[in-house]
Amino acid sequence: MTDKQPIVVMKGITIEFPGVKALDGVNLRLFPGEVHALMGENGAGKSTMIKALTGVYKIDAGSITVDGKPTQLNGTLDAQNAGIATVYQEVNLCTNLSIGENVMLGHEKRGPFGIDWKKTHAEARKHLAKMGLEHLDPRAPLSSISIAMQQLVAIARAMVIDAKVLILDEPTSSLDANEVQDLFAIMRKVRDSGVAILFVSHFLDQIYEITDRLTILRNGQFIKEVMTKETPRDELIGMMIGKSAAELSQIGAKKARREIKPGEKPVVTIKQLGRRGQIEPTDQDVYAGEVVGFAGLLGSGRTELGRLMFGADKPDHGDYLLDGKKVTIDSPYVALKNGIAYSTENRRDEGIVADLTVRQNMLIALQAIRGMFNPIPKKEADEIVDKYMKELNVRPPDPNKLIKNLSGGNQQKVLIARWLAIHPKLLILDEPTRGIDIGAKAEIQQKVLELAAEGMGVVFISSELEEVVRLSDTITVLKDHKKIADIVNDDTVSQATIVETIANSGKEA
Amino acid sequence: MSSAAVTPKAKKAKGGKFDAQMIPTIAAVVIFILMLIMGQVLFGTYFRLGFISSLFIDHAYLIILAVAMTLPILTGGIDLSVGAIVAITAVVGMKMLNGGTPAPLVLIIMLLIGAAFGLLAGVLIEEFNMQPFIATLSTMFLARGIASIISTDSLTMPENNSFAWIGGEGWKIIDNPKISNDLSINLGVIIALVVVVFGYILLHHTRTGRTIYAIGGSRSSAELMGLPVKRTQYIIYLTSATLAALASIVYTANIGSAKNTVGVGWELDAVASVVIGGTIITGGFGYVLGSVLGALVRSILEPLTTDFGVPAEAVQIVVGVMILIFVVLQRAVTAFKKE
Amino acid sequence: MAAAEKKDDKNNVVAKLLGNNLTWSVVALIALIIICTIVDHQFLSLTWNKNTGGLAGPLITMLQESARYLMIATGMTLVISTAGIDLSVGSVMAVAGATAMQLLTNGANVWVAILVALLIGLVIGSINGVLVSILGLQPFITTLIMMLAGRGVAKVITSGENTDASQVAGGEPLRWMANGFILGIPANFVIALVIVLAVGAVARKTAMGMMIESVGINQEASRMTGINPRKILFLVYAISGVLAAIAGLFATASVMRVDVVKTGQDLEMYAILAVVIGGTSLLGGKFSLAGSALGAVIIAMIRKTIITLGVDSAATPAFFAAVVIIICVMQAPKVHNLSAELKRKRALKDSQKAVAA
Amino acid sequence: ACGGSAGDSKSDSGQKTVGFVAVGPEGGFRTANENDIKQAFKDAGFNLVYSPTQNNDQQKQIQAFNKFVNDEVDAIILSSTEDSGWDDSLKKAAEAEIPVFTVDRNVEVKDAEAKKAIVSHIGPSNEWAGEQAAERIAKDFPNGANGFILEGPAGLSVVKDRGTGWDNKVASNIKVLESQSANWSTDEAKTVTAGLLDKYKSQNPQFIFAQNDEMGIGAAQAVDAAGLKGKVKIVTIDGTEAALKAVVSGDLDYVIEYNPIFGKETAQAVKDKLDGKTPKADIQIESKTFDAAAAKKALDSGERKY
Ligand SMILES: Nc1ncnc2c1ncn2[C@@H]1O[C@H](COP(=O)(O)OP(=O)(O)OP(=O)(O)O)[C@@H](O)[C@H]1O
Ligand SMILES: Nc1ncnc2c1ncn2[C@@H]1O[C@H](COP(=O)(O)OP(=O)(O)OP(=O)(O)O)[C@@H](O)[C@H]1O
Ligand SMILES: [Mg+2]
Ligand SMILES: [Mg+2]
Repeated sequence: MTDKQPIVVMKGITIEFPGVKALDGVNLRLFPGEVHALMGENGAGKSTMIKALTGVYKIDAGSITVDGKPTQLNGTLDAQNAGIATVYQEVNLCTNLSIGENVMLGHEKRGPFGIDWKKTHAEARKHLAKMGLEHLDPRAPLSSISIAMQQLVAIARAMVIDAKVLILDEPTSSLDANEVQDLFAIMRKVRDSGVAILFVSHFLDQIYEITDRLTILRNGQFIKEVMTKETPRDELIGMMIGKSAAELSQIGAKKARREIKPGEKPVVTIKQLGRRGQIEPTDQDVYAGEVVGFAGLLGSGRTELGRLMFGADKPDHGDYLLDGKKVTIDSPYVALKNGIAYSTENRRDEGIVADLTVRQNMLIALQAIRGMFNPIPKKEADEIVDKYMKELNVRPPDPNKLIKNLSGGNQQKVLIARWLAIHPKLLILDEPTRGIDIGAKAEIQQKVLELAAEGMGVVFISSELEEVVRLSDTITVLKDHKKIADIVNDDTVSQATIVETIANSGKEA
Repeated sequence: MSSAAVTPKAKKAKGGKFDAQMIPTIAAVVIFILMLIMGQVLFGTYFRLGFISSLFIDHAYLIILAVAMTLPILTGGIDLSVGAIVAITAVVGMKMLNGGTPAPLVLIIMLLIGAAFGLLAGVLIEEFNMQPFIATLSTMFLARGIASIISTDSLTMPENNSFAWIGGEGWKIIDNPKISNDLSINLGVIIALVVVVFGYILLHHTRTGRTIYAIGGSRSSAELMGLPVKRTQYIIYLTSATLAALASIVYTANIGSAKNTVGVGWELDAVASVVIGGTIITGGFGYVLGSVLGALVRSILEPLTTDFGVPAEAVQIVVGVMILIFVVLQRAVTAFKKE
Repeated sequence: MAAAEKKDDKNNVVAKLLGNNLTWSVVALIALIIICTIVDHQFLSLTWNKNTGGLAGPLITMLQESARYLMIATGMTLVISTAGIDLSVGSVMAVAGATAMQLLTNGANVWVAILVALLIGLVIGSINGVLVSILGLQPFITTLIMMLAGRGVAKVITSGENTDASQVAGGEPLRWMANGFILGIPANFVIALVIVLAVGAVARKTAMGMMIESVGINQEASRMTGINPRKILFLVYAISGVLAAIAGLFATASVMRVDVVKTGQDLEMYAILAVVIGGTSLLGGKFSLAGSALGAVIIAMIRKTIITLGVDSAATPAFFAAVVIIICVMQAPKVHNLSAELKRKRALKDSQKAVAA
Repeated sequence: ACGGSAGDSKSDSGQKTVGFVAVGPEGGFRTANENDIKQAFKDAGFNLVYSPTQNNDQQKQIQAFNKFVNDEVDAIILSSTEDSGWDDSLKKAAEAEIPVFTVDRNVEVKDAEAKKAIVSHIGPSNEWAGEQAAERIAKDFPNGANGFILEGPAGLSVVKDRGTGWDNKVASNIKVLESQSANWSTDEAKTVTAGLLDKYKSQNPQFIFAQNDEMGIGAAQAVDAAGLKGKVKIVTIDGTEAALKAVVSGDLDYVIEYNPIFGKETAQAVKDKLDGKTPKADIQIESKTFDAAAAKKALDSGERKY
C-alpha cells in the first residue's frame, strides 16, 4: 500500500477569509484505489479544503500537485479537466432543467446537428441506473424529486466524467440506510477501478465501513493522516475534538417514556388533515412534553406532514385543534403566532437568509411574530443571541458574521436557535441533525430531551431510525404519503420493529 | 377565456416532456391567433395578405431583437443596449455607404461594431462585476452618445446600392391586382427567420445553449458544475449585440435612411416581446419561438388600438393594459395548471 | 511590536475604506467637483441672492436638482432590496405633477392639489404592489407596463397639454417647495433630506429594513420565519410610488408646469444608477440608503458637470456613460483587491518555489 | 373618431376614410395641431383614422402608414417625425393609388415612383422661424451681444431646421457662447439656463434663443431667479398661449409662431384631390410673430385656439 504514488498531493494549504483563517497549512494526499475521509467537526475546514482542490477558492499559500504535476486551479473547469469530479455538500444542480440534463450538462452527446437528445437521454439513463435510479425519467424536471434524490442525481452527474478523483462532501446526510448501502456499493466499484475517492461524513459507522485512510482537521489545522484500520474510534474522536472521547456529552440509552395521563389534553391534534397529492388525511396528537418521531423511507411524506402541521402548505382537508380549540393554520405566520415552529430539512432554500448575519437569522422569527414596527429591544436581543450562541456552541462565536459564511453544521444550529427563541409549544424538527458532527449531534439530541422535559411538544423527523427510536415517546410511521402506524415506543421497540412495520404494511396494501 | 381553458387539456394529451413551462408560450400562440381573428371580424383587414406581409416585413427587425434579447433574459440578465446599437451601427453604416465604401464591407463593419459593444458589456459584467442591467445601460448611453457625436443628420442611402437589396421590396409571392392582397417577402424577413432558427439551434442543440439555461437556473450551481459560465456570458452579450447590429442592417435597408435617434425604446419592445412569449424575466425558463410570437403580438397591438379608435392620450394606457392582461392571463393559466 | 500592530491596524482601516463602495462614491463626487472647479473657477463660489432669499451658485442649483433624484432613489432602493425594480417612477412623477398642475389651474386649493398628487402616487405604487405581491407578476414587466400606462394617464389628465400653472394665484407653497430656501439652503433639498432620514430611521430603527432585506435575499425562507413577503412587497412599491410623486412635485413645481412627455423621462434609469452606485445590488438583499442618497447627488453632479464643461449636447449620453462606467469599475472588487491579489500571487509563487527547492 | 370603420375602405356610403399618421400628444404645438386636423376633417365629413407613435419612433409611423395602404384608405396624411426613410412606403401608396399629404414636416424622397404618391405639403416653415429669431436678436442688439441657444434633442430635424434658419440670418456681432440641449423641456431648460448663467456670468449674456416655448419659459424662470429679468432677452418659437402671456408679462421678449392651425387647409387639399382637382403642391401656412403689443392683442381677441 505504502509504495503507491498519491494522485493528489496538497501541501501547506492556507486559505484566509476576511477575519478567519479557514485553513492553515493543511496537507492531504489522495491515493488511487482508496477511499479517503476528511474528518473534523463542523467548521473544521473540510468543505473549504475540498473547494481548494476543485478550484472554487484560490489558495493563499501551499501547493497542489495532481498526477505529479504542480497544478494551478483557477476554477471548477480546471479541476474537471484535471480529472476531479465533485459532489458538494449543498446540492448544486439546476432545478429549472430536467433530471437528465442535470446529469449530462456540459457532456451532452452531440450528433451532426448539435446535441442529440435521444442519445443524451439514453446516456443519462445509463448513469442514473448506475446509482439505482433507473425508475427516474430523465425528462422529468429536477424540481419534481426530493432533495435526497437530487443528491443521488448529483452523484450520478459526477460519475459522467472519467474521473481520477471523486469527491463526495457529505453525500449520505440525506440518505436512508438502504440508499447508503447502494451508494457504498457504487463507491467500492469505483474505488476498485482505481479512482481516488475523497469522502466526508459525520457518521463514524460509515467511516469505518467504507474508508481506508483518514485525514483529520481541527479548527483549520492539519492534525494527522492515519489508516482507518489502525485507528480506534476513541482515538479518532479525540483527535477531531481535541479532548478525550469520554468528555463528550453522551445521552443514555433510550429515553424514559413520558406517560400520558388519562384525561390529559394534547397540545395539538389534527383530524383528517391532508392535502391532495402530498399527504393523505391524517390523525395525530402531540402532547405537551412528548416527543413524536416520524419514521419512514425517503419520500414517505414525513416532510409533507410536518409542513402541513406548520401551515407552510395549506391543507385542503381536515381540522386543526390547538389546546382543544379549533384553529385555522394556513400560513407559517399564524402557526408561529400560535406557538408552532418548524425547522426545515432544506436549509439552503427554506432555512437560512444567506446574506443576513447570524444574529439576524436567530432573531428573525421572533421579530416576525412581534411585528415589523415592534423591534426587539437591544438588550433582550443580546441576551437571546448570547444564550443560544453558547448553548448550541455556534462556531465561530461571532453573531455578526454572515450566516452564509458559516459551515453547514453551524448554520443548522443557528436555525434551531431561531425556533427556540420563540418558545414554541410545538416544535417540528425536520432532519435537525443532518450534517451535524457527533459532538453537536449529541448536544442537539440532548436539547430535544430538555425541551420535552420543560413541557414542549416535539415532532422529530429523521432518516436515522436510531435517533428516532432513542428520542421518541411515540413513533408515527409513514409510507407512500400515508400514516400506517402509531407505535408506542416502549422497551420492546427497536429499529427493527419499525423496519418490519414498513415492510409488512407494504404487503397488506 | 375559452382558449385558456383549452390549453391545459391539449397539454395533458401530449404528455411527456410537455410541461408547465410551455404554457405561457402556448398562450401567446392562442392569443395571437385570437387577436388576428378579432381584427378580421371587426375590421376585415387582418387576414389580407398585404397586412400579413407588412407585419413581417416591418417587424423583421423586432423579431431579430426579440431573439437577441432572449439570450440574456434566459440567464436572468438583460441587454438594454440593443436599441442604441441599432442607432450607432445604422449611422456608421450609412456614413460609410455615402463615403463610397462597398456595401459588403459596410455590413461587416456594422456587425463588428455591434460585437464590440457586446464585448464591452461582457467585460464590464464578467471582469468588473457590474450587473447586466447597469452594464448594458452604460453601453446604451455610450452607443447612443457616440452615434450622436458622429452625426445628428438624417442620412439617406446613396442610390443604386446593393445594401438596399436586403430590405428592398423583395419578392411578391402572390401578386394580386390590389397591393393589399399581395403576399410579399424580402431578404430582411428571411434573415429574421434564419436568426430564429439560429437561436433555436443555439439554445436547444448546443452546449452553450444549455449552459445559458443552467446559468438562468442557478449561476453558482452552473459554476460548481464546471460549466464555462464566463465564456458563455461573453457569448451571450456578444451575440445579442451582434444580432442588434443585424437588426439595424435589416431596418436601415428597409427604410433606406438612418439617424442617431433611431431605436429609442426598442429595447423595451424587445423585452416586452420576450416576456409576452413566455420567457421569465428572472431567467431559466423560456423559448426563442415564444419570443418571436411575442414580437408579433407586440406588433399587432398598435394597429388594433388605431382601428378601435382609442383616443391618442390613452393609446399608451391601452397598450400597457393589453400587455398586462396578457401577462396576468399567462400567470393564471400557469397557476391553474399547477393546481 | 506595538508599532507594527498599529501599522497593521492602519492598513486594515485603509483596506476597509478602499473596499467600501461609499468611499469610491465620495471620491467620484469630489473628483467631479474638482474637474468643474478647474474649468470654471467660480464653481465653488456661493453668493447670497437677495432675489430668492437664499444662497446662489452652481453647487446650489446642483443640490436643487438632486432633490428629485433623492426621492426616487430612496424608493428605488427599498424596491431593489426586495430583488424587484420600479421602472414606473418617472411616469409616476409625470402623473403626480400633471395632477397637481391641472388641479391648480382648475382652481383647487394648493394643499388639496399636493395631497391628491401624493395620493395618486400612492395609488399607482399600490397597483404595482398588488400586481407584484398578490398576483405574483414579475416586477420588471409590471412596472414597465406602469411606465407606459402612467405616461398615458398623465396625458389623459392634461388632455395632452403641458399644463401651466405658473400664472395661477395661490400656488405659492408649491412653488416655494421647489424654489424656496430654508436658512439659505434650497428647500427641496432640505425636504428631501428630511424624508430620506425619516425613511432611513423607520427602516433601521424598526425591523422593516431587515424584513425587506430578508425577503430580497430569500423569499421562501422569509415566509417560513413568519414574515409575510406579500405585505413587504406591497409596502415597498407603495412607498416608492409616494416618493416618486414627491419627486414629481419637485420637478413640476420648479417651473410650475408639467411636461407630459418630458417630466420624469428616463429618471427611472437615473434612480437605478444612483442605487447601484450607492452599493445596493440589483439582485436584492442588503441596502444602503446613505449610499443611494450619495448616488443621487452624484447623478445631479454629473449633469451639472456636463453643463459646466459645456459638453456638446450630442455627446452628453456618451459622457454620462463614461463617468458611470468609471465609477462602477472603480467599485469593482477586482480593482480594489488588485494589490492584495498581486501580493497573494507573489506569496504563493514564493511558497511554491520554497517547496520545490 | 371612435368607430370601427377603418377597414370599410372606399365604401359606397360615400364617407371617405383618411388615415392620419401622426406624432401623438406631446403638449404645446403638437396637441393643438393634431386636434385641429382631427376637427377639420370631421367638419369636412371625412372619417379620420388617427394613429400616433411613441418616442417619436419612425418605425411605428411606417407600420401605421403601411397598414393604411393595406386598409385601402382614400388618402393618407403624414405628419412624419423624420424627413427621410419613406421611399418604400410611398411606393406602396403609389401602387395602391392612395394620395399622400405631408403636413408639418416635409419628407425627402429620392425614388421617382414614390414621389408620385405625394400630392401636397401643408405646413409652416421651421427655417423661417429660425430666421425670424436671428433677425429679432439682431434688431434688439444692433451693437452685438452674447447669449445662448437652447436646443431640442440632438438629431431631430426640427432642431436642425430651426438652427439652420438662425445660422442663415444671424448677425456677425451676435456671439453664441454655448448651445445646449434642454430636450424641449421647461424644467430642464431652467436647470441648464441656471448653469449657463453661472458659468458665463463674466461675459454678460444678453439673449437666449430657445427653440421652443417650453424651454423659453424655463429659461425665463432661471433668468428671473438670477435677478436678470429684463436684462436677458429671450426669443422662442411656437406661439403657445403660455408663451404669449409670458411675452406680455415681460418674461419673454419675442415669440415666433409656428402655426399649428392648418386643419382646414389640409382637409380642403384632400377634398380637392379626391374630387379630381389638383391641389397646390406646397401649401405654406403663414405664421405670425409676437412682441408684447401683438401678443396682448392676440390674447385679448380671444381667437387663438391654443
Ligand atoms: N466564504 C466564507 N467567508 C468567510 N468564512 C468562511 C467562508 N466559508 C467558510 N468559512 C469559514 O471557514 C471555516 C471552515 O468552514 P467549512 O465549511 O470548510 O467547514 P466544514 O468542515 O465543511 O464544516 P461542516 O461539517 O459543518 O460542513 C468555518 O469557520 C467557516 O465559518
Ligand atoms: N414515489 C415517488 N416518486 C417520485 N417522487 C416522489 C415519490 N414519493 C415522493 N416523492 C417526492 O419526494 C419528495 C419528498 O417527499 P417527502 O418530503 O414526503 O419525503 P420525506 O418522507 O419527508 O423524506 P425526506 O425528508 O427524507 O426527503 C416530495 O417532493 C415528493 O413529491
Ligand atoms: Mg462542510
Ligand atoms: Mg423530509
